[in-house]
Order: sequence, then C-alpha cells, then structure tokens
Amino acid sequence: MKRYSVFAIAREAMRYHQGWEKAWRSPAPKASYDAIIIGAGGHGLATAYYLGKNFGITNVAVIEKGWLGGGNTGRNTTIIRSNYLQDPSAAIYNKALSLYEDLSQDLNYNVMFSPRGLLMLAQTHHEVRGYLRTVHANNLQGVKTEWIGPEKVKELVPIINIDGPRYPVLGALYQARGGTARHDAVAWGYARACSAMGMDIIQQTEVTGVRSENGVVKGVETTRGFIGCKKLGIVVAGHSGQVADMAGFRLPVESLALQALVSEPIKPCMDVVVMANTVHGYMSQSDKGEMVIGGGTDGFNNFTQRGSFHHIEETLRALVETFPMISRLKMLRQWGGIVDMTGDRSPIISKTPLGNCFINCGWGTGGFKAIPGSGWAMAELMAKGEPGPLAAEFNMWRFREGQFIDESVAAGVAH
Amino acid sequence: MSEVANIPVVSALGGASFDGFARVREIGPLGMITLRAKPEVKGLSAAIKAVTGTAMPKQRRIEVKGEKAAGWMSPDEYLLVLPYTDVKAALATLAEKLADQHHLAVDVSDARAVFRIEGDRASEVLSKLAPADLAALEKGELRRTRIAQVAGAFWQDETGFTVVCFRSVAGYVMGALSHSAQPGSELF
Amino acid sequence: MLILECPYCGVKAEETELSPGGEAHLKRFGPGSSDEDFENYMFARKNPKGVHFERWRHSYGCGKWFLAARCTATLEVFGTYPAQTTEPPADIIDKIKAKRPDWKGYK
Amino acid sequence: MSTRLSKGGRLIDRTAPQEFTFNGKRLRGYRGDTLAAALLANDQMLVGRSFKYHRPRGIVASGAEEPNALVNMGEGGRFEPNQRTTTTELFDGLTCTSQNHWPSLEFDVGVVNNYAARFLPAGFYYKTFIHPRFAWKHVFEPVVRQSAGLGKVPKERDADRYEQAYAFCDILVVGGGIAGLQAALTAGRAGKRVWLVEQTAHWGGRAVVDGAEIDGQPAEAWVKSALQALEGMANVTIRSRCMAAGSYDHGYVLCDEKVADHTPGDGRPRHRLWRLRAGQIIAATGAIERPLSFAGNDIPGVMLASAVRDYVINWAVAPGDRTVVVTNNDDAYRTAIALKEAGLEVPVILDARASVTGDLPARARAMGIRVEAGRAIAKVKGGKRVTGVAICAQAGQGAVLEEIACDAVAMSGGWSPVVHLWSHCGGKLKWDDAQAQFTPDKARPPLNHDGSALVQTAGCASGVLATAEVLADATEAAGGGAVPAANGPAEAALEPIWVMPQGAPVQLRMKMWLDYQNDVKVSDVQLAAREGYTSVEHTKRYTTLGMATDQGKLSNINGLAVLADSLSSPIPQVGTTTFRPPYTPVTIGALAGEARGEIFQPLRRSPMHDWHLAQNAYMEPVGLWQRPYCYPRPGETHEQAVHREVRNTRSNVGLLDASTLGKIIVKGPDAGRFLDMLYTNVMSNLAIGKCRYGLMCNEQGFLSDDGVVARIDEDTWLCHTTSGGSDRIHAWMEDWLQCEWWDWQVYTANVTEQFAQIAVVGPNARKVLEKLGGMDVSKEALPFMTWADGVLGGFRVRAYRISFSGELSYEIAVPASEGRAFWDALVAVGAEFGMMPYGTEGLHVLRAEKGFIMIGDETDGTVIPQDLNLGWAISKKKDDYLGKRGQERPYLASPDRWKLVGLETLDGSVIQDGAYAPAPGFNANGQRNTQGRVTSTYFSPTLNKGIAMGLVKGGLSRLGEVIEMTKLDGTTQQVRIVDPVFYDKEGEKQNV
Repeated sequence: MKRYSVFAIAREAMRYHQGWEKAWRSPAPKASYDAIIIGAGGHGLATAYYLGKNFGITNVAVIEKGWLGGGNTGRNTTIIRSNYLQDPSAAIYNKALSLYEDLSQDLNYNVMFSPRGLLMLAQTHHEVRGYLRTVHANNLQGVKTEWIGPEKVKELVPIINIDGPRYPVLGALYQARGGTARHDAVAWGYARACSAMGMDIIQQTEVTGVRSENGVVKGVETTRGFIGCKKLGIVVAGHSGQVADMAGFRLPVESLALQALVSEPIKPCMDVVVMANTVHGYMSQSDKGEMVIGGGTDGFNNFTQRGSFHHIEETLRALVETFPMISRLKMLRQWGGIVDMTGDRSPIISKTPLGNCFINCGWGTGGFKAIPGSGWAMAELMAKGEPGPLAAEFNMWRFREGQFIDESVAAGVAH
Repeated sequence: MSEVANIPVVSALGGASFDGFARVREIGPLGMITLRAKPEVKGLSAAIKAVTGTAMPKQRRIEVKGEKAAGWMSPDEYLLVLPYTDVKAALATLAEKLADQHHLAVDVSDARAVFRIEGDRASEVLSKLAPADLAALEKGELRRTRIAQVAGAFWQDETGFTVVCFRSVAGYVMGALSHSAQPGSELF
Repeated sequence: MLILECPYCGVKAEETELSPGGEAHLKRFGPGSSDEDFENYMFARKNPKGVHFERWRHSYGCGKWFLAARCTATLEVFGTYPAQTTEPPADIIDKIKAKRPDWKGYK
Repeated sequence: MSTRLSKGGRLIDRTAPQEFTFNGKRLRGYRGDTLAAALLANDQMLVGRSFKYHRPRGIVASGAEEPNALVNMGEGGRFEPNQRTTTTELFDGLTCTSQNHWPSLEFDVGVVNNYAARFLPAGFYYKTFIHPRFAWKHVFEPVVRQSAGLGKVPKERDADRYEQAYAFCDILVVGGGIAGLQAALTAGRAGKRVWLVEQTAHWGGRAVVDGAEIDGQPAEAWVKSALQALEGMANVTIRSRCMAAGSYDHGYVLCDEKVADHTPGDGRPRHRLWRLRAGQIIAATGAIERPLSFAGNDIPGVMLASAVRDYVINWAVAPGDRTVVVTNNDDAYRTAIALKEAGLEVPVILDARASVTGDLPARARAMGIRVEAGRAIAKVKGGKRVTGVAICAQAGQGAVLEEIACDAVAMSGGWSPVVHLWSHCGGKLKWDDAQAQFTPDKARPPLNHDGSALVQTAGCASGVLATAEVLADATEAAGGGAVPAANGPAEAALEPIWVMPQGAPVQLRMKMWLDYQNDVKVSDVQLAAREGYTSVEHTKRYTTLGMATDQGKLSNINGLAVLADSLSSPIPQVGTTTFRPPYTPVTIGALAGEARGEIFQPLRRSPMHDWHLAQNAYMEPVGLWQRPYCYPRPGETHEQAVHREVRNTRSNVGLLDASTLGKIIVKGPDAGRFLDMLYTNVMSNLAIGKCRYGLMCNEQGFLSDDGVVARIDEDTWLCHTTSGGSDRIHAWMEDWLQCEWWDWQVYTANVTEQFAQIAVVGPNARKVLEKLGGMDVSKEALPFMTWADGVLGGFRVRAYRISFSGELSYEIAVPASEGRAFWDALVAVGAEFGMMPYGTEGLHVLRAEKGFIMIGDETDGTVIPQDLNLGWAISKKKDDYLGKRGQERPYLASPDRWKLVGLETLDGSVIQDGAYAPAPGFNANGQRNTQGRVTSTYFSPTLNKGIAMGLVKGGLSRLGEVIEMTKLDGTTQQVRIVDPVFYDKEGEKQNV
C-alpha cells in the first residue's frame, strides 16, 4: 500500500493523478478463509482490521451484499462521544473514542476526526439530575466529562436560544473530546487497511445461507457459491435477524427506521455538536457547512430506509425553537437508515448458539461512534473464542437473566 | 358552609374568541358524560334516549337534538352532551336505567373544552390542523382525530364545527385555531 | 406515512393518529413459566423483512388496539383486524398467500 | 454582454418596473422577471463563486436545476442564504448579495484554490492533513470550514410565519406543463378529485416556449383554455408556486406553496406546507437538460441551450450578443432559431453528431446559421466571462481547428426525465439507450398501501419528448380519454456525448466540470474509478458529485456516464444514486409550520395556572404540564423560597396544586381482579371508603408508577398515578384489557382533568378546612387513608386523607371548573393560619425528609420495588401480577442488588446530585468499582442539614457504615448510611 501524504499528492499532481493505486482490491472469493465477516460496514471492516492488527489473522474475507460502507455507516449523523452512563457502555465507547483519536494516523487515511466538543442540553430539572449522575459516573469510569452552566453553553454555541420560554437551557453535559468524523472515510480507511493486509473485501455478494455441521459453523452460501470458514462473524446491523435466522437462532432485535437530514451549506456558525434530548433533536455543522440534523426513530418494523416524515417535523420544530436562526435555512436532503434495536437498546457482541459463529449487532442509534471499539472487541471475541472485558457484558443471554445495560435511565438517548 | 353554594362555573378560557377569516370561540361549559357500555347492553338505547332524547348513535355518528347530543366514540364508548347543570340528574338516570348492566358513566364536563368554528371557511381552519378529510366528513359524523399536537373530536352542522379537546390544552388549541384563522391565510 | 384502517371505527387513519405497539399475537408467560419461554415472550421478535403481524392503537381516535398484516419491505398493508384474537384471520392469510406466493406462512 | 431586448418577453410586464439591489448596486427589472432574468438584463452574468476552487460562477439554467446562481437575500429577520435566483420572483425592493467570496465577488482571495486545483483533486482531504494529529482540528479543519459553506449565517429570528394544511385527493398531478394539464383534464373529466400543482408562477412548461401546436392552436392558447376548463371543474384544485417536494409512503406528498415569497411582509404566511394524501400521483415533472462536458464549460456565459431560449422568449433577455450553440441533438437548434429571430447573432452551431438531419437543423440552415457537424468545443476562452470558443473535431483529441469569438455558449447534451417523485418511494428506473436517459420502469412502480402503483409519470418525465407523445402519455396516465392532436417538427436521434471531444486528454478533462457548485470534474470521477470507488455511491461520496444544493440535477447522469465509461460498464449496470426528498430545498420554517412560540408544543395548564403566574411562581415543565417549582418572594432565591415553603408547611400549613396527578376510574365486576394484576399488592380487598398505596411494574418487573388507590363503591376504584403517568398508565390498562383479558368485565376512564386537586398540608390543615366549614374532617370522621364526599365552603368536594409529606394532609378534589374558586377560598381562609403555597421542589424535599420514594428519582426503569424496601407492598399471596415473573429472573432476585438507604454527610453538607459511591479496586476495563449512588439529595430545612436517599449494595444491613461519595471536583466525601426516614419515623404527624 502506497502511503498517503501531502508529498504523495504533490508527486501525483505532476502526472495528473494518473498513478494512484486502488484503495482496495476487488478479488474473487477464495474457497475458504480462517474467518469470514458478513457485512462490510464500519463494524465489520473494523472487526477484520483488528483481527489482523491485534491477532495476526489475515486470511479473512469480508462479504458485503451491496457496497462497502453503504449501510448505516454512510447514513448517520457522525456524532462521536463516550459519555455513557453504564460501565460497559462507557468502556466500549471510550475505547472507540480513544481509537478514533489516532485513527487517521493508524490507517494512514484522514477520517477527519474532529474533537470539537459535544453538548447534551439539560432543559428540565430532571434532566439536570440525570446528567450530573452521568458526570459522576464518567469520572469513576475515566471518561472526562463536565457539567457546564447556561452561560458557558451560550459561549460555546452563540446561535442557541438559552432563554426559551418553554425549555430554557439549564446547563449541559459537556464532553470536550467528543465530536464528529467523516463517516465514509472511516469505512474506506478500514477497507483500504484490510485490503493492504491481504484480506478480501467481497462486495456485491449476498450471503444466502449458513452451513454448519454438528453445531459448528463451516461456511456460508453466497450468490457466488459456497465459501468455507473456520469462524464466522455476523455484523449486519438492521439485517441481523435475517442472517441469524440462516444460522438457526433468534435475536432480541427489531429493525426500525431512523432519519436524518442536512440543510444547505452556510458559513461556519456552530463549532460543537449539540444534542437536545427533551425535544428529541441534535445538530452539528459539517465541514462543508451543512447543518446535520437527526431525531428519533419510528416505532414500527421497517426495512425501506425511509422513515415517517412527522419525525422530521417534530425534530425541526424543536430545533427552530432552540436555534431560531435555522428557520430560514433550507432542508437539502433527508434520508433514513435501518437501526437494529435490542430489548435494552444496548448492543450485542456475543457468542451464539452456533459454534464458532459470533454476532455483533443491536447498536441502535449509537453505532457509528462505537465502530473502532466494537471492531476491537469483536475481533478479540472471534480470535479467542471468548469475550474480552469490553464485550463480556454485551452477551445475548443477558436478557434472560435480566442483566440490562440500559442507557435510557439517565435522561439520555443513545445517538 | 355545609350546604352547596352556587359556585360560578368557569370554562377553561372564559369564553375566549378570535375573529379571523372564520370565527373561533370557546363555548361552554357544556355537560358531558362518558358512557362506556357495549351496544348490545339491555336498556342502553333507552338510557341514552332518556338522557339526551336522541337515538343511539351508530358507528362514527353523533345524534343531535337541540342542546343535547349522543356521539359514538368507540365500540363501547359514547359521549353524551347536555346542559352543564343537567349532568347530575342524567348520571342518576343512567345509573337507574343500567343498574344491573356492566357499564361506566362518568361526568367529564370539566375535563373538556369546547370550541365553535363558524363561517363559510370554517373547514379551512380545521384543515390546517387535523389530518382528516373534511370534504368527506358527513353531516352528523363525529370525527376523533388529532388537532395539531393534541387529541380532539369534532362534528359539523349548518353553521360550522363544534370541536372538543381536553381542558388543560384549551389554550394551546385556541392558539392553534386562531393562528389558522388569521386573515390572509385563507386556503382557497 | 402509513394509512391503516381502524377495524373498529372504520377510519382510514394516518400514522400520526396511531401508535405502534410491536409484534402481534405474543403469548404471555407469567410466573411458573420457563426461563426460555419468558425470555422469548419478552424479547425474541420475528422482525421479518416481509410479511409481519403487528399491533397498533388508534390512539388519537377510538383508542382501540387493533392488529395489522403489513409488509416491512414494501409497506403494503394486507389487512387490519381486531385485537381480540390469538391468530390472524383466515381471510387475511389467504389474501397474503395470493399476493405473496413465496410467503412461508404465519408462525 | 447580456441585455434586455426591446421587444417580447411573454412573462414580463414592462409597465411595472421593479427596483432591486445586487451587492449594493441599484438595478431595475420588471414584474414577471425572475431574479436571474433581471440580473442578466443588467449584464450581471457573474453571480457567485464555486464551493471548492472559488471559481467565478454565472447563471447556467432558468429553473430549479440551477447550481450556481445562489444569493444571500433580504435583511434582518428576512435574511435568507442560498436563494436560487432562477426560481426567485423579482419584487420591488429586493436586496441580495453574492456568496462565498472574500473580499468581493470580482476579486476573491479564495480563488487561490483554483490555482492549486491540480493539488486538490477529489478525495485529497482523505490523503493528507493526517499528521500531526492535532493539526486537523486546530489548523486544517478551520481553514477548510471557513472556505466552504456558501451563504452567510442568518442572525435574527425569522420575521415571517408559516403554516401547514392537509388536503386529500384521488389524483395529484405534479407539473403544470402540457402533460400535467392534460392529465388533470383527463382525470377531472372522469370525475376524480384532482389536485394540480406547479412549482413556478406560470403554466405551460416548455411547450409554450418551444412553440408547439396543439389542437390546431399555439400551445399558449391551448394552455389558456385548458386552465380555464380546469378552473371550471369543482372537483379540481390548482395551485401555482407550489412545489411537490417529496412523495412518501401511502400517497403522502409534501408540497411547499410559496404564498408570499414575492410579496414579503404582506401579512400572509410566507410558505404553506401542504400535506397531501393522494390516492395516486401523476408526476408530470418534465425533464432537465444536461450540460456537455467540454473544457471551460463552467465559465460564466456558458448556459443550457433551453435556458438561453427561456431568457429570450420569456423575459426578453439576451444572455449574449453572439452565442455559439453546441449540441448532440436537434432540440438545441430551437435556441439558435429563437436567438436569430430575436435579432441576435449565432456564429455557429457545433453539432457533435457526424451527420445532421431533421427539420430543425434544416430550418436553422435556411435562416443562414452556420452548422458544423462532427464538431466540438475544445476549450472555452475567457475568465469571468466567455470570450470565445476553440473548435475541434468531436472524434479527435482536441486539436484546435478554429477559434470563434462569442460572449455566450448554449449547450445541450440531451434531456433527463425528472423522476424524483417516482423514485422517492422506491420506483425503479430503466436505461433508454436511444434517448440516453433513465426512464421510469413502469413494470416496477413504487407501491401504494394496497399494493397498487402509487406513482405514474406523464410526458417528458416518462421519457417521451415529442408533443403528440407527451399528450398521449399524459392521457393514459390519467386513465385514458381523448388526446388532443399535436404537430411538431420531426427530430433526429441524439447521440450520447459524455466527454467533448471524445479523446480529450487529462489536461482538458481537468477543466470539464460535472458539478459546477461542488467543483467536480470529469477527471475527478475518473480518479475515483481508478482508485476503486466504483460503486456510484462511492463515487458520489468520494468526489461530492451531486451533493451540492442542486442535488445533482445537472451533474448526476453525466457523472455516472463518465464513471461507467471509466469502468467499461454499461450505464444501467452502474445505476443511479438514491433519489431523496426534497426535490428542491425546503425552508425549515415551513417544515416547523405553526409550531412556534406559544404553540410550539401543547402546554397543559391546571385550573390554577394563572394564579401561579400571578404569584410570580417559577414554573417547571413536568411532561407537558407546567407546575410551580416554588413561589419566590421579592429578594428571595429559589432555594430560599423552597426552604421557606417547606418550613411553613411543617409548622403551619401549605397549599399544593396537585391537579396534575393522574386519576383513572376502574369499574366493573372484574375490576378488583384486574387491579390485583396491575398492582403488586392486593387492591380487590380494599374496603369502600379506604385508600391504599400501590405500585405498578412493567412485565420486566421494573417499577413504573405508584399512587394511592381509593375504593369508591362495590365495583369502582379510583387509581391515582404520577403527574407524568396518567396517559401512559391509562393506555397500559387499556392495552391489557383489550389485548390480553378481553373477556374481563372492566371499564376505565381517565378523569384526570375533570378535577382540580388541592393538597392542604401541615399541622393547621384541619383548622383551615374547619374554617371553610362543611363536612366533618376530624380524625374520627375522616381517618388517615380514607376518603369521603362532602361539602366544604359550599363546594362539593371529595376529600382524601392521604399524605406525601408526613404531615396531616388532605387532598381535596373539586370539579375543574370550580378549582380556581376553591383555591381562592382556601387562600382567603388560610391566611390566619399562616398558609402559603408550595411548589414541586418543596414537595420533593418534604417527601424526601419522610423517606418516600419518587418515581423518576428513586426509580429509573431498572429498579424493582424490592430494591426500595417496598416488599411490604408486594403481595406474597398472589400467583401473578404484572412484573412478578420478571422479578424472578436471576439478576433481579440477586442479593447483591443495590438497595435503598438514607445517606448523610458527616458534616451536614448536602451530597451532590447524581453522586456515586466508589468501591475499592477497578473492574476489568479499568473503571473504578462502585457500590451505590445517590437518588435524591436535598438540604432539609426541617433538620437543617443535608439528607439523601440512595441505592447501596447491602442496603440497610450496612446501617451506620461510612462510605465515600464522589464530588464533581474529583474528590470524595464521607457519608453515613442511615435510615431513609429522616423525619417523624413513627408517622405520628400524618395520623392525627
């Protein structure tokens, strides 16, 4: 893999950029691999990357039915934070954040991680108490967050209206290390690095069945024939239920539509990410200048990648109230993704009833920010056959035992 | 004071009104009873007749007779409308007529706010707020739906619409109706 | 923005008049049930990409819960029916089978 | 130069001149102009700068597809960035400025990017700015952000208002061209309920410009009569200035009507967002002309051929004196003919096709216009304005054959149907080789709720271009009927031309723009393909092709054709990106609609709401209610007010508006049995006249609500819920009754708002009520945990002897209509007993002093009653209740669960909200172990020290133990585990 740098660009510019090599190969599948990952989204690619990097397992295929990074990785609002309340969540999201901080250098691909700071507004006294609880918890978890007052909020976000008659801003949970990254670049950077390690990323190939013998996985049937494997990782987000069905087990997962939108671009006016959970909206400004806006999920199962428009309206009403200046911006584009929600809205990184078959799913609305940590933990699980500490509590049997990892308790939503 | 005094009864907004391209006004207080019973309950039809003087309403209908009315709210719920001061007696009548039948009759007069929207363009005011096909609304049809962000019900007569919502959100509904009725914002 | 006809009041309600309530025809398991039965009752969901049976409440209308057969991939609605039943009615099953010959059937 | 012609202009009213300013310059136009037309009429071809390279940008198009001509418009509360001048109607007093430059439009420092363009290819961000780590955030990103963005940031609150409206129809026809009109006529005559919407202020679309003949009359006359016919149909509604932004599932279509954009400040709503529900949608949305990719095709003065003739015919504006026409089809000859007819020069028509036949070229030749076949533009000359073109052979590599001076270029690369509304809900496309365009695949339409086709296309949107075919297609889409006759010239086939000349070397391809706004060139797409970004979505995202404010209306097809060529794949195999709403950007204010300010959200008011406000109460939101948090007196802080209210309630008497508490009547022969399932304890054996505290859990076993239940009569109970819980719990009850136990005879009714409920609390409470006079409220007549109906002060009341404070307390319910009067009566008689109102925070302190739990504080959705030492409220005798099975799961039954305790600091200070109790050691993830947390913490004015409740591992078995609690500064403090009942442990005060 030729390294990317300003010098490489200058060199290539001299020959009109005719010499750039492919970011990743498009190989035909081999007969078998040590490990197959189904799903070339951020989580699947990161799993493959850390299998290679941390465990030296590089005889790996990542099989993708569409184009890599084409699911939720390429559809989310790119928020990154780790100020979660519950210990297992804080651990894995903070691991992810730490990895994000060095990811551009690690992958030699600029994922434009922008630690611009993230605010979660408290607009009721109940929310204030919930976020204070999070700050106390984060301090013990080694996650640096702070509570800031309304004046500081206004200083960080000059366009905000903190004196709204209905929901004045009473303060905010602030994570200075939080921010955004360029979502596509995360998938592309991992894909390029995986390919460089000799892994095969096989796009436009759909898994149609999972073959097993004596309760142990043997490989997958695909639209390009059978591909054998010693270990199988299912990392397919909204379609987890379908693939799990092929592998012979059921999941506590439902697939729902989540929507987002961007405005037309304007000059920089907001340097931080703002989440307002009382009114169900969050907003940041992309490097292009678009205001990137997200809201809540639909309540019914849906695989169309289209959501219900009233959620967009609810979000925009709330944001116009909080940021009156956006009223005369224009919505440029709205879209939806399919999120996989578990019974406690926390993910599953787990062994499964099928031997040597592992699953990573249920990230709901919080998937993007977890990608590096999720891949790290999943790679450890697949390599060792047992979960490491990051994944241990995210096993799929916790529901039976009642050991929930519930983030909604602290007035927080998951995005 | 141990005997019941004559307490002035106030509606949620004290009869607020707004004159736009249609006239919006809060009316009431009106007497309202929620009556829950299955339609096949013996004596139900007679009980309703005794209280409102109307027939038992069929699905989605409201039977109106003067100041009184009986509306179909769901397969086992009726809304009885009558003068505010008649409610006590009406409840007693229902209790008597349905004594041995499984039913529930409660006074909800104070839990509601009632509006009238009047004028040629009255339907345009509601068209802005309710996701209901008003052109397909028949006279005497009771439509339960959403009015902007709250639950509401309405029916139409010769001079306009009667709109019912919860009392606590009367101010919100008045605000939404007034915004919608502003001169210059006629739809057609 | 779905339209579902409420089987109780006959209103073709739009989605904002309704509240979704998840998978239909779940059998409740209470005290005395096995861990597995209880877990399945509480958490395991069919989540099919295709024909699905689900609960809706006509919350801004008559307040009644009803059930709907709907395709989660195209959002086509095959029918709605009252909630007081433990299985989808035969006419709806027949209608789905006619429209989706590949459908594996309810259960 | 571009200028106003002395004659013509079918849309302008020369008797109504309009003044406007552009970058401070005072300019003139006419009513009927678009802003773009008026700018061109004033020779303002340069209108902005591009996104990345800050290259000069001129007007390219005449409609919604315009990528360049965006301006900052208006001032103050009516300032709006990124206004598209081609769709903005001119009005007198309009002000606008150009965008994305510094210091001025003519001289922009950012253009340095243009000179470095070679070093800034597609995706260059991903390959550089990687080291050092901090540099992206602190150095590169701010620079990138500052140079990106387009319009300026609005500063003020929007001065306009917006509204929304619902409408219903059988058939919605989108597009007011001849296809749309014909479809609407056909459907209207068939008696359907029809809506017809058109995004501009005018009807007739292209046909009236292009001079088609319909039913033996000019298109203009036919359109007029069609409109008259439609206006005469009661079943047809027509709307201009109304853009169908998106089609959504089951026939939901958003239409943005620009009611008063052209008459700002006239008091009407600025926009109205129609939420149409259509049985079927007919998209008669026309087609958009494609640019051609030749070097310098972005220089101001290079325009779409159709736009050039729009400006000439509609607005009598000549974009140039000498216009070179370059094309791969016959249609562009119409432009040459129109220019010539307007007395303007057309030095040459460059037709990339090897042979040129057809009626229109023949006409052009007959008019004396030079037509060159097989020719292409090698390069456009000029900087901020076209000065000429260099001509080459299309078949070659760009060797210049001739240079021709000109000041405008009209280009046409063919037409792309506007299929957005077809595609939004999943309609599929197919590639039409002959026309080189994606057209709707009518075999795979988007589906309606019943499985039928939701959308039909009509006319050019279907991919047919000839007038007669357009009308036939539109008639068929609308169900069939009489088709008007139409005549037009025979047109020869176009030849797909994706790069001009076909063998252009990279030096030329680097100057061929695909996306004008985002600066994406042919070479960028080719680079993406070379680097493996071969999916069309990858290419789009890697190069930003089609991601500008025009969403690729001009660039997408050209870009994917270049991509297909690079991959040696057929175009249909490459496919398109997903079409997403809206069709053109929609103002966010319109999407928020009326929901602003006072009616942003429903605000629930209790009957005493106005009294609280008059008393200067500090209100807090509780769900959608607003409740008094406290009633500060002049000079008092909120904290001081709360302390005063608590002390007064403990020593005299307090008054609380408890109207928001949920009240649900449950009645029927099976009501007791039902409540026994709903609550953890037994309610069926509650005696008539008595009250009992109850807990409700969800099926998981977690505590979800609590409240006092009163038995009213033999088969009637009244259940109190929390303030936030009434609707949720009522729905919960109905869910079980309707869906699980539908054979049980139980009815419920939510009567929360029927009553004003007022708590009279404190040692003087009884005296206050006795002073009011009426029913016997003595301990004997109305003991603790009972209720009675009666009369107080002349009011019919129901009085409950229940207490959430530990004091002697009555909660008194009166009809809501009498609530305020009753409250006033209490206030009047209470004065002599020292009565003061108290708010929700006082309520919290009072209950915490008494060790009462609060749903939402002690519970958070993961707490079971057993955790809160509420085992006494869980029946051991019952086989079943909702939540019982869930509570039997191992983790919930574990002895290690954190349990409720009281907590006190050693020095009397207040424990911080949300504090955790660390335990020794760290877990496997390096996080500090914990053993508990605080759930409620207050300063107790009664005890004059901090008190708290919390959940701690081991619970009350650790009474007296001292543990650490965290502080926000990172330190900890010592706290002692104590009994959670801090005040009146024996309950003597409430039971007097």
